[in-house]
Amino acid sequence: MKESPQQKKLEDILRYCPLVSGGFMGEDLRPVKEIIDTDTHTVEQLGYTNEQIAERMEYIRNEGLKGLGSVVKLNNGLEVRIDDNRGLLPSPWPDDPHRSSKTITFVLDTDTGNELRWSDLSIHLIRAHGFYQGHGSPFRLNPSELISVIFK
Amino acid sequence: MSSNKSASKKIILDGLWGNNPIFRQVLGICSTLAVTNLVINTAVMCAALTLTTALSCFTVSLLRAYTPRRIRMMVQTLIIASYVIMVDLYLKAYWPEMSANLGPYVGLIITNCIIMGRCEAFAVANPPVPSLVDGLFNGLGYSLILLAVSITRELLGMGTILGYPMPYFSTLWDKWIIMVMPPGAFFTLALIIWLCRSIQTTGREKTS
Amino acid sequence: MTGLTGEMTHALVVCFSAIFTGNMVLSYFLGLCPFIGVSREIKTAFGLGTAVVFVLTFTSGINWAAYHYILVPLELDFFRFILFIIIIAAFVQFVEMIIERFSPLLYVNLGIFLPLITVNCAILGVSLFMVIRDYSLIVTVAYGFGSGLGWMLAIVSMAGIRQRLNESRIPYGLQGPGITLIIAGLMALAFIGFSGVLQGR
Amino acid sequence: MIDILTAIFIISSTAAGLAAILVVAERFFADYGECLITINNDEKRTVKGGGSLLESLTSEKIFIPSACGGRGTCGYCKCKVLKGGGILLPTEEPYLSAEEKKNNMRLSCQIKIREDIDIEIPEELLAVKEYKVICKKIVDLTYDMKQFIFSLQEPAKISYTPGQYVQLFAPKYDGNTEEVYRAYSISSDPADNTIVELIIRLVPNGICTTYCFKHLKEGDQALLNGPYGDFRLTDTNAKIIFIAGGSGIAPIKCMLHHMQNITCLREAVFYFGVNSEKDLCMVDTMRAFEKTLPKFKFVPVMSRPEHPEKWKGETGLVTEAVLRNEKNADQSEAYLCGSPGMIDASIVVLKKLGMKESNIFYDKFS
Repeated sequence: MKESPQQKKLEDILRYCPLVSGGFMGEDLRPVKEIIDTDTHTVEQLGYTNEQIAERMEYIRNEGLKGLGSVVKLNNGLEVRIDDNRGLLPSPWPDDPHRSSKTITFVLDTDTGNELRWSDLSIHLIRAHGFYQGHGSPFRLNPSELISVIFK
Repeated sequence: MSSNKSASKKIILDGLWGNNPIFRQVLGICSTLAVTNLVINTAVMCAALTLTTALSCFTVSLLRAYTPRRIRMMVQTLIIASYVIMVDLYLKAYWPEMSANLGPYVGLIITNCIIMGRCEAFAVANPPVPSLVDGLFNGLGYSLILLAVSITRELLGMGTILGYPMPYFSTLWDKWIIMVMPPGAFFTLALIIWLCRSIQTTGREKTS
Repeated sequence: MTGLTGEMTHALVVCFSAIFTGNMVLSYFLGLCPFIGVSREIKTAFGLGTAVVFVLTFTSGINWAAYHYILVPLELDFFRFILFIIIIAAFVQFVEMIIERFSPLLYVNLGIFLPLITVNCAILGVSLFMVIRDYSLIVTVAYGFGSGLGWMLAIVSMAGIRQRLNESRIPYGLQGPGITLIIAGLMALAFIGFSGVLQGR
Repeated sequence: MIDILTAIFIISSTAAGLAAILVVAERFFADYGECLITINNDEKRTVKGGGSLLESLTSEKIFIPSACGGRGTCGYCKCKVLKGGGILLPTEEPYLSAEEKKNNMRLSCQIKIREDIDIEIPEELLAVKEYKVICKKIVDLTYDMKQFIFSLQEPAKISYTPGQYVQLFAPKYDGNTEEVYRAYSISSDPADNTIVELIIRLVPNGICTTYCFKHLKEGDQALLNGPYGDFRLTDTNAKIIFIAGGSGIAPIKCMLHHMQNITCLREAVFYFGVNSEKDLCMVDTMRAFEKTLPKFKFVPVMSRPEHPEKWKGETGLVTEAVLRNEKNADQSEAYLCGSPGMIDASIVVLKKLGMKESNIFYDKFS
């Protein structure tokens, strides 16, 4: 697809980004806009919006933060652990100055045994751009799986 | 041998379906869509394009070690242009009225994005034979879609295929003039892209 | 004098028809790849459109001169493809250098689109049409300017329509190129409405 | 035959002519000549024009922090440009607040050097040097924390104040296509200025930590630059409360070495928060400090001990332990080092104990 220079710059940053090892795209060859459209489409089909998902992820992260690194049990059978690190991660989007702290949230759904992990940057990318990252990226969140875990 | 057999199998499948130039990469639609109102024009155009893509990719990957990085694009354009001129001269010599029909569009194969795209994405970094296979099957993948477009347009618009009147379409069917005019090409291509992408994602949904 | 005014009116007619009746992208399908790929926001579409108008106007003039003063006297007519492509590529590279050197703001708004234009079919298409229709210099430049303006008009209005479509729900298979082609089809239908107005040949 | 030759000659000569025009134009346009960069109007450096300000400064061994490799998306490489920076570009717009735009801060990776330029950068950045080092020793502290001791090669000595950090260079390796710098606090004894010791905790999918844990071996060459940061001990003799978690122990160990060297008699207590026994480390070094520094107390706090019966020390969160043991803290100072979450929680507790905000120092690597 012929893309505008700004789109090409975004694509280049997300694929070879020095912020997270392996970049944000894994080995997904589809253009960014298409990945976003597909994921937003699945989210809409399940009756949620990116904003609701981001808010719920933030709520779970804040609950886990109270444990300062140890496991926190939520009422609906979710176990949350926060792995906090120093330093800030800037957002890869070219005109987006937002910075998120290097906090990684590990969520274990005790009933189904599903284990998910996301960083603060993942929450921001979902809220601001609807980007759940490409297949194969270490922090890829499958919308349907994510919704089944966080909205238990 | 088996590894490069599966490798070339992947290239073939990518060219035809996985990474199809029309509905996946969305490249190179310009010069051929204009002539899709007649199947014969499209067939000649697609044959010319497939030939040019295959040979250009082959030559570019032959010279890939010697072309300096700075003028890489210029060298590729010159290689493609020389093949297109050969095709143009061949058509002028052996099939003058087709060359007149196609008008400037044969020359426009030079700037067709799919050829430059394949040279830039594949031929520059791969040995000659796989590049030839890649160029050939990308051209074929491209031609299949555009032949489908032209068959639909000619059948609905004029009731004929390759000029021969079709049984039902040339008699009872009142011709859709829109199919002969440019908007018809846009609508037909859009519908075919929609069809192919839906088939592809439902397929991919099951596997992923 | 009348020869000149005749020329001018012919140039105006050709320019006007290149914008509406014989639009580069909507009736000749030229420059379709960037038209589908780069028409998501009005700002980028406008930047690319202006760059295309600028490049088209100058390259059609230069190509006309090169064709009539180099190729025709030496009967090297079939070399016109290579010559036009080299001239377009060199011209775009040269202009990009000038803009980058002298005006950083213009470079950020216009200059970054120039590499995208070197491989654009519309630019070569206009030069080839100019040869087939055998226009004089003034008419060629008017034709170049008109088709550039027509291309820009098409991509900016497409960007406007697509920006409004951001919130609407489009079936998955049709997102991206599919819906753009349908809108282009509808725009082509609209532009056919102009066909009775002017038939600049 | 003749016209084939003339044809080829004509086409190649026009192509060559155009190519020549382009090359000459490139030489003429892209050549901005020598430009003078004046830094904090005393340092003067002449560089070849045309490159970005960030690249030119790095080539002059002046290191401005940057995380996105000069692509203009991290906004770390801000600096004040007094003269010669050209107009503010749209790509810099989102990263500068209105106030920063007023006293003309700019993104140094987006500015192209076209003429002489005056800039102003924090003084400490001028003291930053690049050090070629050899990784002398790697010690496993816990299952996910290692101690790396680097001996300096060129230049051979480093001078830093305890609490500062350096940036370690992670080169390309399989699975990582970009060269990056990552910040780690120095934990070695400042008296011995020929070595630099870092304590690094493995971050899942972190570029630099994966490099250190999987690819860096003893005897390998590495690259450091620094020192950075203004996290340091004040020279009052108020009581000190150290609070750290995980790899946050590094700058505090460095400060304790420093206090030991100048036999400082300030009262100090160090609350070290860990999850369980397997995260506890450096207990013997800290006990040694308790012997040499009479008024120093080391208090490890374990939130989820695996064998509660064996563990005698404090339990629960490190912030709860501080609340239990410290009474009024309005006369003392606090030094916090560790995860942003822990630092914020500690600040709340210290304020409850009456400590003034100005006496709380922390290094969140912002």
